[in-house]
Amino acid sequence: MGNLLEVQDLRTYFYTDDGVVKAVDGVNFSVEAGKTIGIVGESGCGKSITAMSILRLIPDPPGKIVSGKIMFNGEDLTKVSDEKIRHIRGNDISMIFQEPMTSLNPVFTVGFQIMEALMLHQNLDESEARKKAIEMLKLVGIPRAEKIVDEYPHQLSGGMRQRVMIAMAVSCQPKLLIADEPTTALDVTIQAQILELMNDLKNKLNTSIMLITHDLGVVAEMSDHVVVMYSGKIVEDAPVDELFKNPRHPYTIGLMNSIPSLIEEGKRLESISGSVPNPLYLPKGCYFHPRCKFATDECRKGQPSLREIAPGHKVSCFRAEEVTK
Amino acid sequence: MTEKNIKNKTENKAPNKSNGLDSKEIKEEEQVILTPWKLVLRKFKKNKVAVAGMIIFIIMVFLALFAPILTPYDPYTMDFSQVNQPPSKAHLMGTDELGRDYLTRILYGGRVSMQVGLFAVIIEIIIGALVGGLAGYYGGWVDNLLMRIVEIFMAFPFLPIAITISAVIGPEVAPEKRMYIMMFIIGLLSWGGLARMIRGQILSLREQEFIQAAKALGIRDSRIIWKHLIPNTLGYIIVSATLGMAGAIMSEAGLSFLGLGVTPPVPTWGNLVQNARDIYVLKNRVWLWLPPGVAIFFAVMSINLFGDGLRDAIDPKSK
Amino acid sequence: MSEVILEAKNLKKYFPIYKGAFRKRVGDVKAVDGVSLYIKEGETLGLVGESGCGKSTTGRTILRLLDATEGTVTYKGQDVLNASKDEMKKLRREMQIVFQDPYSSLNPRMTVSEIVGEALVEHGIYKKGKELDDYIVDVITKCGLAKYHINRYPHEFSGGQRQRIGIARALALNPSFIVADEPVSALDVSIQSQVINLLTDLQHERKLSYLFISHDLGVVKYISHRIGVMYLGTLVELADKKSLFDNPKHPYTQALLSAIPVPDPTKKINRIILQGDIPSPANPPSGCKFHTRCMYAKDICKEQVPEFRDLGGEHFVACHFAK
Amino acid sequence: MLKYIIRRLLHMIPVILIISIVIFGIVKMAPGDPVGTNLDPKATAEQRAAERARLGLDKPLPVQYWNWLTRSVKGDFGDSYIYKKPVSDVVPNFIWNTFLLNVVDFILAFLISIPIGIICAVKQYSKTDNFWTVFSIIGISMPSFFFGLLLIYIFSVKLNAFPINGMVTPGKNATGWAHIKDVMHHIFLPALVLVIGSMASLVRYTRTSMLEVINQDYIRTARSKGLSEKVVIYKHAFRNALIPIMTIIGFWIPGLFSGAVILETTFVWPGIGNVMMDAISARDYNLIMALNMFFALLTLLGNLLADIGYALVDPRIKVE
Repeated sequence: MGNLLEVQDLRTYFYTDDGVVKAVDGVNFSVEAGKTIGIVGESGCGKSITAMSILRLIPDPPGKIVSGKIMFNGEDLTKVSDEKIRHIRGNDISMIFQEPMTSLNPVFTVGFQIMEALMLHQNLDESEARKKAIEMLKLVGIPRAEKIVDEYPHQLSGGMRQRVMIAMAVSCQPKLLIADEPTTALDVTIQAQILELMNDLKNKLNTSIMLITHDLGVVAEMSDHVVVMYSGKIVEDAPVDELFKNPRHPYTIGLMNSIPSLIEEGKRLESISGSVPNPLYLPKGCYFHPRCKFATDECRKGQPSLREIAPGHKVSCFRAEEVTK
Repeated sequence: MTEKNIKNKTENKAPNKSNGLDSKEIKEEEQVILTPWKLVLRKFKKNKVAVAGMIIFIIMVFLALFAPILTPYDPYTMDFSQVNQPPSKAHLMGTDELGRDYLTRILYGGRVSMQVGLFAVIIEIIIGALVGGLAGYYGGWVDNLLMRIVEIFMAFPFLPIAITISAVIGPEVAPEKRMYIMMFIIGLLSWGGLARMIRGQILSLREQEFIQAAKALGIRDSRIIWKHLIPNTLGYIIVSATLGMAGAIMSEAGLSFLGLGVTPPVPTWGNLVQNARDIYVLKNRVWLWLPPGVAIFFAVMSINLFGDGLRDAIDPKSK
Repeated sequence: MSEVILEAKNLKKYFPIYKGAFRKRVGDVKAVDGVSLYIKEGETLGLVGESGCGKSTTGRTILRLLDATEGTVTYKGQDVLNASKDEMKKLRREMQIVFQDPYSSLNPRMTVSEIVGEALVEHGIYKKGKELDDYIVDVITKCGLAKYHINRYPHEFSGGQRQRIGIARALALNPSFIVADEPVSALDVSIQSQVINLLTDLQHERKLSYLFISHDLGVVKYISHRIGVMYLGTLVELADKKSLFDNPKHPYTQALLSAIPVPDPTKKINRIILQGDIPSPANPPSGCKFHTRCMYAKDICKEQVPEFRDLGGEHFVACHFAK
Repeated sequence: MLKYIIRRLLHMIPVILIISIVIFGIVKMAPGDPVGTNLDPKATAEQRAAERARLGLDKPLPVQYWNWLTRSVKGDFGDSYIYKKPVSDVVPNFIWNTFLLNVVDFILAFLISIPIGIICAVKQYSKTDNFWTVFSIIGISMPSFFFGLLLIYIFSVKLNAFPINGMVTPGKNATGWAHIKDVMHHIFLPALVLVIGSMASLVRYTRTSMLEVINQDYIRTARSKGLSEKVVIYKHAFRNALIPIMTIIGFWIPGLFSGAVILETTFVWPGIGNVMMDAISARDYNLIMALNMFFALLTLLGNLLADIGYALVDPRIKVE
């Protein structure tokens, strides 16, 4: 299947009083139709900003998409008119967010917030929209949908609210669902329910999913293809089996070795020394070199670019070949 | 962002990196230590308008304090040969209906107005912090009782009550003493809001983990209050004190304008503007009511600007 | 592991619910509803469970930061809950706590040396002066900070560094028992492993015992010797790490373990998906609290509260049908 | 909701009683003798004593308070010395003048300030925002009496566009439409002072509460649904910003009436504020008591209104 969405050399900068923060600094990847792509990285690596840039939800000021293209069925989303991008939001591409507690408007009923998108994009009238909203609530597994539709967000639990968010997002059969850390704020058993629901919907409505998370377990389970980000750049991009079996970037390897559940009995947790660099004072050369065990002079001077070292497996590291798990 | 701005930025979220150019890597040790108050000062300095407010306010305090040196005249001595003179070289602001030098009366008036404002706010803070602190820290029935009292105090309509009290106490209190009455009236009637704010602060602070940690370390209650709770509410108290002073000055001016605050011959800005209630004075002797009015406006505005700037600087969320 | 250092028996903590203008008590949130556990010297007991299960409240009630409604806590044979003011003060030197949120666990108006040193002065171990400063420097360097950090304020540190300061503060009194209440949950993975390594090194060096509270089963599995699983205020299972993960006996533990996403795409897990939501602790279900979501629930589960019994080899379970 | 209101009203009664005791105490503390000022000065001692007895002023304070309380509950607040009429007749025909002035202010301030507050929040740090920020700082810091005097000086004295004070042109006693026009002509300046003052605080308040709401997650969700910016701001954001604004309405009402004292004195506007001043200078204790109680009652009603408004607008508040 062709690529549903292609991000080419995307740069999104934030102009703050303390200086220019290069939150997303030249990112390239593509999303295959009907597939789930996982974007993983620690906080501050720019994964959420990348997602928000696709739907142009970046607050401007202080943020701004400086350059790059986002191709979606033949159009560059960074250039289309405001009117057009609004037509795409919630209709062709929709989004769900991390905090179920604050992502729903507290003063409107759950049903109303779902119907809003339906009435806008599918121009249904109120009664049709209400029927569809109830149907959507059932689809995402909410019991007593007829009653819940008239309840307010504060009356529902975290898991239920996330289901409402999903119902709202998929109500117009979007081609791509962007999920920004959808289960981070949920308990493990509720997270399992939501992840299962998302996979269900992917097959039923054949929407592709862009899943953004810092949890390698969730990525391993849900995604077909994975992109690892660090300080605004992509450091590794590979199919999920390849990435976990044969990671080639020191940062990915470091991440995997510091997950307690991957370590055999008795072995010590490996930790990446230092911490994520301050976006205002990014080091010269490869941004990871101050924390990298394999760093050489070349890494301290030049910026590595994303290159393919195996079919579908791209890494941005000069010494990718020598690096081992 | 000019080179200069990036150069003098030492503050950033992650561990303290160099503030110099990329090439010159200052080691972390020599990093300048930013105490919380220096941090507040730095944020405050960025807000030019607030700094201007502070400067104006300091000038006005300066003028009021050094009034005796600045003018040769005494605010009370009358000179019937110089009655109702418009501004002239001898009397920069002219003279009033009893021939007293008007610039002197405005300066001394400023002194009284600001004193009333200051002490009224001090009373407000003492009672407010006490009631708010006790209610917030001990909770339970103490909190309930104190909050009922606050509710009653807040139900008193400020102006009518203030007028009634000042009229009732009025007659036998000598004009000089009325200033202190004013301080108590304004202070006693407006501490409710501050008490509620401080109670809210203490309630939220009490849940903070560093207070639980202090208890776990076996730190005495009194020390927790003085070393942990109060320093963290001080910022908010200072802000409300500043804004409270502006309010107090306005209230005193209003009461004095009605003739129920500080009464002549003691000058305050409020009762100086009062003589404009006579239409003739309003029309022909503008110098009698315009300058004191402008003085009130500038004093209150500068304090408001200063207070707003302080509040934004203290707010931990603002950058 | 030598003998038991801390033991809690039938610990309960209820939070009253007030209603109406005269704040009448109309019910209780049964946050901790009869928890019994013990920790041996140098051992880490992991306590896991989802939100609202009462694991943090249990930790704080054991340290008497919250007053228990019922039950007893003994530390090295001494009764903690009824200790007098002076006895309690001595106990505070022995038992300490590390918190979750790096941004609210440190007083923003105090320097690192004040934060770490405050308790030492309070307990009269050191007077203010050079000797105290040297000791503080020694403690914070052990926790991975540097000498020049001593006069800095919390707003100048990253999340990971703040957690290290919190640990140094707990260590200053040289305790032998620490309650770690979700110490790494707020940190990124790479920083998380640094702090976990620090905690394990300190345990070996100083023979510390930990009550390690977390909702992240991966972390708990790595760091604990024995693990207790809590659900809605009660302990449903308690066993050593290996037998809990290899042979979980309580249906909730089984579902919990199967729900963890495994960072290995090749492993296919037959996942047990629990239906419904976690009930509210204000009015928990009758009998066995898990019966509303349990696949094996029978009538007895609705009526009778299962007994927390040892199925052999100190593998405790609270379920009528566990074998 | 009704049960809640009734319970709150019952809850208010002890507060009113305490306030009435405090005010009664203050008023009775006054030196001098109210009787003296109203009887003709030549009255003999016995006549004074008889008059004091008739008015019950010779009884111990608690008894006087009790008499006052029992009578005022029945609506009889005693007679006003100035107007020689029962207080309950005096207050009504002045209160409407104050009410008129303040209703104009209330409506205009709200209609103008809320949209401006929203625009300033949406276009933060723009030129309009800066302009209104400066406007509100000036508006808040400007004492109302001084601003009034300034306007009178400029518009009445110099430009002679508006009357200096009062509510109607003396001696004109026009009726019907002419009277209304005349009153409108008089009300312009005092209303302008009030409106500018109210707008200053309301614009600032709306802007702050809108700013808080605009950065919330659910606004981002609304945008991600493809809603137009107008719908996101005026429906999703404003509906939430309305909640804190409702509380300010509650505190507004008492402010309306007690603030009028200064303004009505400046513009000699025959409202309740002026009556208050006359009562004070004439030591008309019955009138002073009644007016103070009236203002206190208003403040409490204001708080209740704020809470009810809050509960109406915010579904999270369960009114038990």
